[in-house]
Amino acid sequence: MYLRDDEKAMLDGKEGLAVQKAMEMLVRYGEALGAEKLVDTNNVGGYMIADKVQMERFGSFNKVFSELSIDSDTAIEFPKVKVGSCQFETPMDPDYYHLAGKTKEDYDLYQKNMEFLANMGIQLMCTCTPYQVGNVPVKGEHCAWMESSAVVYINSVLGARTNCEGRESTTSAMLTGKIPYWGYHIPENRLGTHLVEVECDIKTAKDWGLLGYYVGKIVQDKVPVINNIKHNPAMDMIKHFGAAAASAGGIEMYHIPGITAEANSLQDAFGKNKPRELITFGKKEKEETYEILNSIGKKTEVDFVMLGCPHYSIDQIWNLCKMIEGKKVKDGVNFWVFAAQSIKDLAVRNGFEKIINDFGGLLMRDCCPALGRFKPEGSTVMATDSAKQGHYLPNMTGIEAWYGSTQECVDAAVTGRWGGKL
Amino acid sequence: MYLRDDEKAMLDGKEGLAVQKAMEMLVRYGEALGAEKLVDTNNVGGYMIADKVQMERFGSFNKVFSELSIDSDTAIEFPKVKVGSCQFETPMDPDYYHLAGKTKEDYDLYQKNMEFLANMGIQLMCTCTPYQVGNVPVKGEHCAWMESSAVVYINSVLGARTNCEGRESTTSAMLTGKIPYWGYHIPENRLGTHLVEVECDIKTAKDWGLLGYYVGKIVQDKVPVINNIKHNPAMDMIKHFGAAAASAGGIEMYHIPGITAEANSLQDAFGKNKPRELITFGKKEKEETYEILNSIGKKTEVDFVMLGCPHYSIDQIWNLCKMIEGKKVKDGVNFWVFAAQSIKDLAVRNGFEKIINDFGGLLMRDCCPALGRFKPEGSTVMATDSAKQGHYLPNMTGIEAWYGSTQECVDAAVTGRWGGKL
Amino acid sequence: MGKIILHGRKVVGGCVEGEALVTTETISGWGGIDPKEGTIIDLRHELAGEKFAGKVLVYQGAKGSSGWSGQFHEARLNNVAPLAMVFNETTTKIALGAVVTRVPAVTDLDQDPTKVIATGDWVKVDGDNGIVEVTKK
Amino acid sequence: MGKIILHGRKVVGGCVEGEALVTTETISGWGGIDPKEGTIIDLRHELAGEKFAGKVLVYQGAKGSSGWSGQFHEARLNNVAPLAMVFNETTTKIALGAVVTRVPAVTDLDQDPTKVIATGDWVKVDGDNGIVEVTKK
Ligand code: F3S
Ligand code: F3S
Repeated sequence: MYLRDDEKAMLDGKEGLAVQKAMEMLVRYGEALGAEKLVDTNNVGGYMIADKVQMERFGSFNKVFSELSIDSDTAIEFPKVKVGSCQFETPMDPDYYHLAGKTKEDYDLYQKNMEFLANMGIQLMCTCTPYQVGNVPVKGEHCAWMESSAVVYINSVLGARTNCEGRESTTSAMLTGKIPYWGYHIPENRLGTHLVEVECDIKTAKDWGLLGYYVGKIVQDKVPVINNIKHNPAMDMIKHFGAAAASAGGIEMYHIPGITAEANSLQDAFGKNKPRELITFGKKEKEETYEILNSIGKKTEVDFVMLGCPHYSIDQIWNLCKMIEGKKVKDGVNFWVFAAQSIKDLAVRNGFEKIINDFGGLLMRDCCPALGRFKPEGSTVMATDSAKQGHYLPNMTGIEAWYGSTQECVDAAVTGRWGGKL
Repeated sequence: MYLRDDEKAMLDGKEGLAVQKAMEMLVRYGEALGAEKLVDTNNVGGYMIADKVQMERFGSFNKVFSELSIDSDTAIEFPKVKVGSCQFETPMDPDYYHLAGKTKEDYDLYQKNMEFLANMGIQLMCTCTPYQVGNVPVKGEHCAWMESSAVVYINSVLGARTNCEGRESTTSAMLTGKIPYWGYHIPENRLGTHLVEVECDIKTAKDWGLLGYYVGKIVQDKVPVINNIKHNPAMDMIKHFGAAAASAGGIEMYHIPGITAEANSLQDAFGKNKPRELITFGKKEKEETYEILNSIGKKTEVDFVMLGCPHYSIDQIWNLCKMIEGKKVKDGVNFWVFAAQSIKDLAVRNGFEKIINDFGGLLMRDCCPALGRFKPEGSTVMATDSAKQGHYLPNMTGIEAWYGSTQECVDAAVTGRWGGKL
Repeated sequence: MGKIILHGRKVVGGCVEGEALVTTETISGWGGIDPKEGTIIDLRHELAGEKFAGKVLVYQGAKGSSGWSGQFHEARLNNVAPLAMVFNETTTKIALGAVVTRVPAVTDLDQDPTKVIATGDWVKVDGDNGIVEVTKK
Repeated sequence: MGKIILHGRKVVGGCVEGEALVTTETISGWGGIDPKEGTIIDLRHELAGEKFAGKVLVYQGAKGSSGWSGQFHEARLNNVAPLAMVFNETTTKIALGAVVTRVPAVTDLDQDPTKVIATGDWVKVDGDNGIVEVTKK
């Protein structure tokens, strides 16, 4: 892999041991990819959280992150980050850690971790949706982000350029401002590979989740072009679509002519590519996908409702409030809504959190049950409006899962019973 | 103007008096424009703040807003908004109202106003940059936003569709979910009209401000296409460019091939249009623009530094902190940084506010001096990194203004003297 | 002197006549006018300091902030609004502003009114029919 | 039985041999494996419940979350990592994951390894030279 003079200098240790170890990691990674060179980035989204087990094993944040965040056997002392960097979602809400089965000790470690990150200059966004709380990359901007749903969003909707990175590559990028010039950083790799003809009406967030899950499952990690969308999606719908596609498969980029940043037309979407495959999504495929997503559910006695995957926007919170105002959750049902802290702050200012609390629910921040591997104590059957959460949480916690609309989830919370249908 | 059945029903009062009056306003407005019809919107950004004089004149929020926000002589009682709606920037920071020359009475009115808005379901974003705090419209989405810098941003960078609305049209849209189908809602009106060849290096936020101001002044309210940009701008640079262009002129949309949402090429940008004019921006034009923006400044004894127009992002706050850490503002210089509350909350969490406070500055939220018509008591010479603020605040408060880079503003705060140069 | 008659499009109806205040430049609302005094406060404007209250305002169009309509709305409430508006460029800012100012307004004229009309000329604006009648001073 | 020799590209160097665990499906890291036990936990996966620890993992590629590398990194620290990785689809997830798992890894083979190799086959992986030697069981 070709290195520029500034990159060689970092590799030689001229900017200190931490930057050197980070550059070494990036070289190993770039060579594993077969990348020709590195590219500059000013926008890195990563994950630098140490859990109790890791802290016990390594003894300090510097040691934990040397091993786990830049893959270095040599312990380094982390300097301030070199470029704009943010922390993605974390494993717990510091206000409700006890509900995640976490202890005061976990909480104290978390707070110290946040302090460590703040001192490095890492922005404590603590969400899977940085683009909802201030980090909105511009078309063509080279980024280095983790979080599959965020990656697919900024690549497709905003036209930024990132691969789905990991904790070791993102921390290395924070310290160097570099990432391998590979995959979706290269224009020709961003062109469509599969044509998906949509032959049914895609109107609701639930529809978008089903479409995304199906497309992800079929296309896996290529670039689908979604044709014949008749209703302009709102941000939350397209957010959900991408998250679903990135969970069922490994979609990091898609095109919807007229809607995604780089495709004003089918021709823009495919460029010089010929579609490798024509896929149709009609009533039958929609039904099949609904069945797959609800295949982990057998019992209909819902005791847990999870909303906010990806993290809820303020619009989603507002729409939820309109559904729950004046109602009450059934005794024994935990109703948890997840959002970024910034969005939660706004919800508090707007009185929306109170509406959720009066309903018998909680508005949580910083985390989600899949990432934190937690669920309400004793809960066995979840209802969620997220295809992604429905895909992951059963794997993580053994819980049964029903996927449906937000309204169906609210109804389940009020009655204690899943009645969702297509 | 053609009205659909649901629109006729609103006009006939079938959804209540408030919706009827709002629809009447929209019909007057649509006819004044010569619009053929109305279009649906689910995303409205408006301004519903009553000042003391207005409250004294009208007596209640319902009465103030009936006159000033939907242009109705008949007082109505405002129901909850029908579609996703947010409040733009306000005239004061509730925590520092005294620094804006506001009283406890003003503060109390403000808090009641916020409560009134919250009860309507209007999202209290209180910023000129909703796209930095969760409202990030999708390409093709029909919006109804105020705030010239926000309008130009979402039209150009994100590919959403809005005209530069006013308080009367936005409140009407909140209540009806409608806005005239005119101007930038119509695809052909979004095509470029003027070609701007950039013949000098545009790298910094200061450069982008100069380019924007020049383009706005020349092109006024048409659609410029900026060609030959060699460095991909970050969000804050392009935010500044649009704000400057919308202040010096009335730019509501521009294209930069490869960067703005609808232009992958010059051809996309112009479509069937031939450029009406070829404009060049070179060293000479840059110098001229710098002179114009600094023409209100004579004295070099700076006593006020204003940063955050449009509202600062967390990246801008972080970059600022790197410039000021360990330094101190000169006695007698007020150093005010403006951001959305959500961004400020994050700055607090990250320890960035403390760095600003230790420097001797303040991080303010919800407002700006131009909108609130305030400046630090007794201050006469401002330094700002914003072309827009430099354009407006002298008109608003009679203050002298120097425009330069953020670093130059920091230096002025530390020395008390403007030393900026091109 | 003879009259000059210009034909355009109705923006807001009504019929008034009065003295013209003319500029070839665009006018800002927010940061461009003082809605209490009815004056132009944009320091870089050719009409800086001039009072538009009670005048037939003839201008290129609206520029700058979305507070445009709000400022002219305030001016009306303070009884310092222009008598009428005649302009070249229609934008949402100027259309909304004209509507809430509630004065006769005409645009899309068959001649550029900023060239035909001079400050001080006597102008009759028939908003309903889109007619502007100019009696030179 | 004769050996089958596949040629591909080095991802991570080193040379090991062991028993194969094969799937034609992609594998999730986050939510797909248990990094403490070295097993596949994706309930919808054809290898649900299977233990990959100490096996030559032959698969289509990586899917899902960006926590992919982190999970395999943890597996290595818990000594339950695969012995080697042989896969078809290169993504950043799988490349980074292979690097931090620190096991020989090969891709871009001249034949589809998920079709040529079966679970239980004995496989030698020469990462440095990109050679995969298969002895059928
Ligand atoms: S990280 Fe976010 S995208 Fe879903 S699985 Fe957790 S809420
Ligand atoms: S409203 Fe915002 S764009 Fe500037 S003039 Fe005030 S900070």
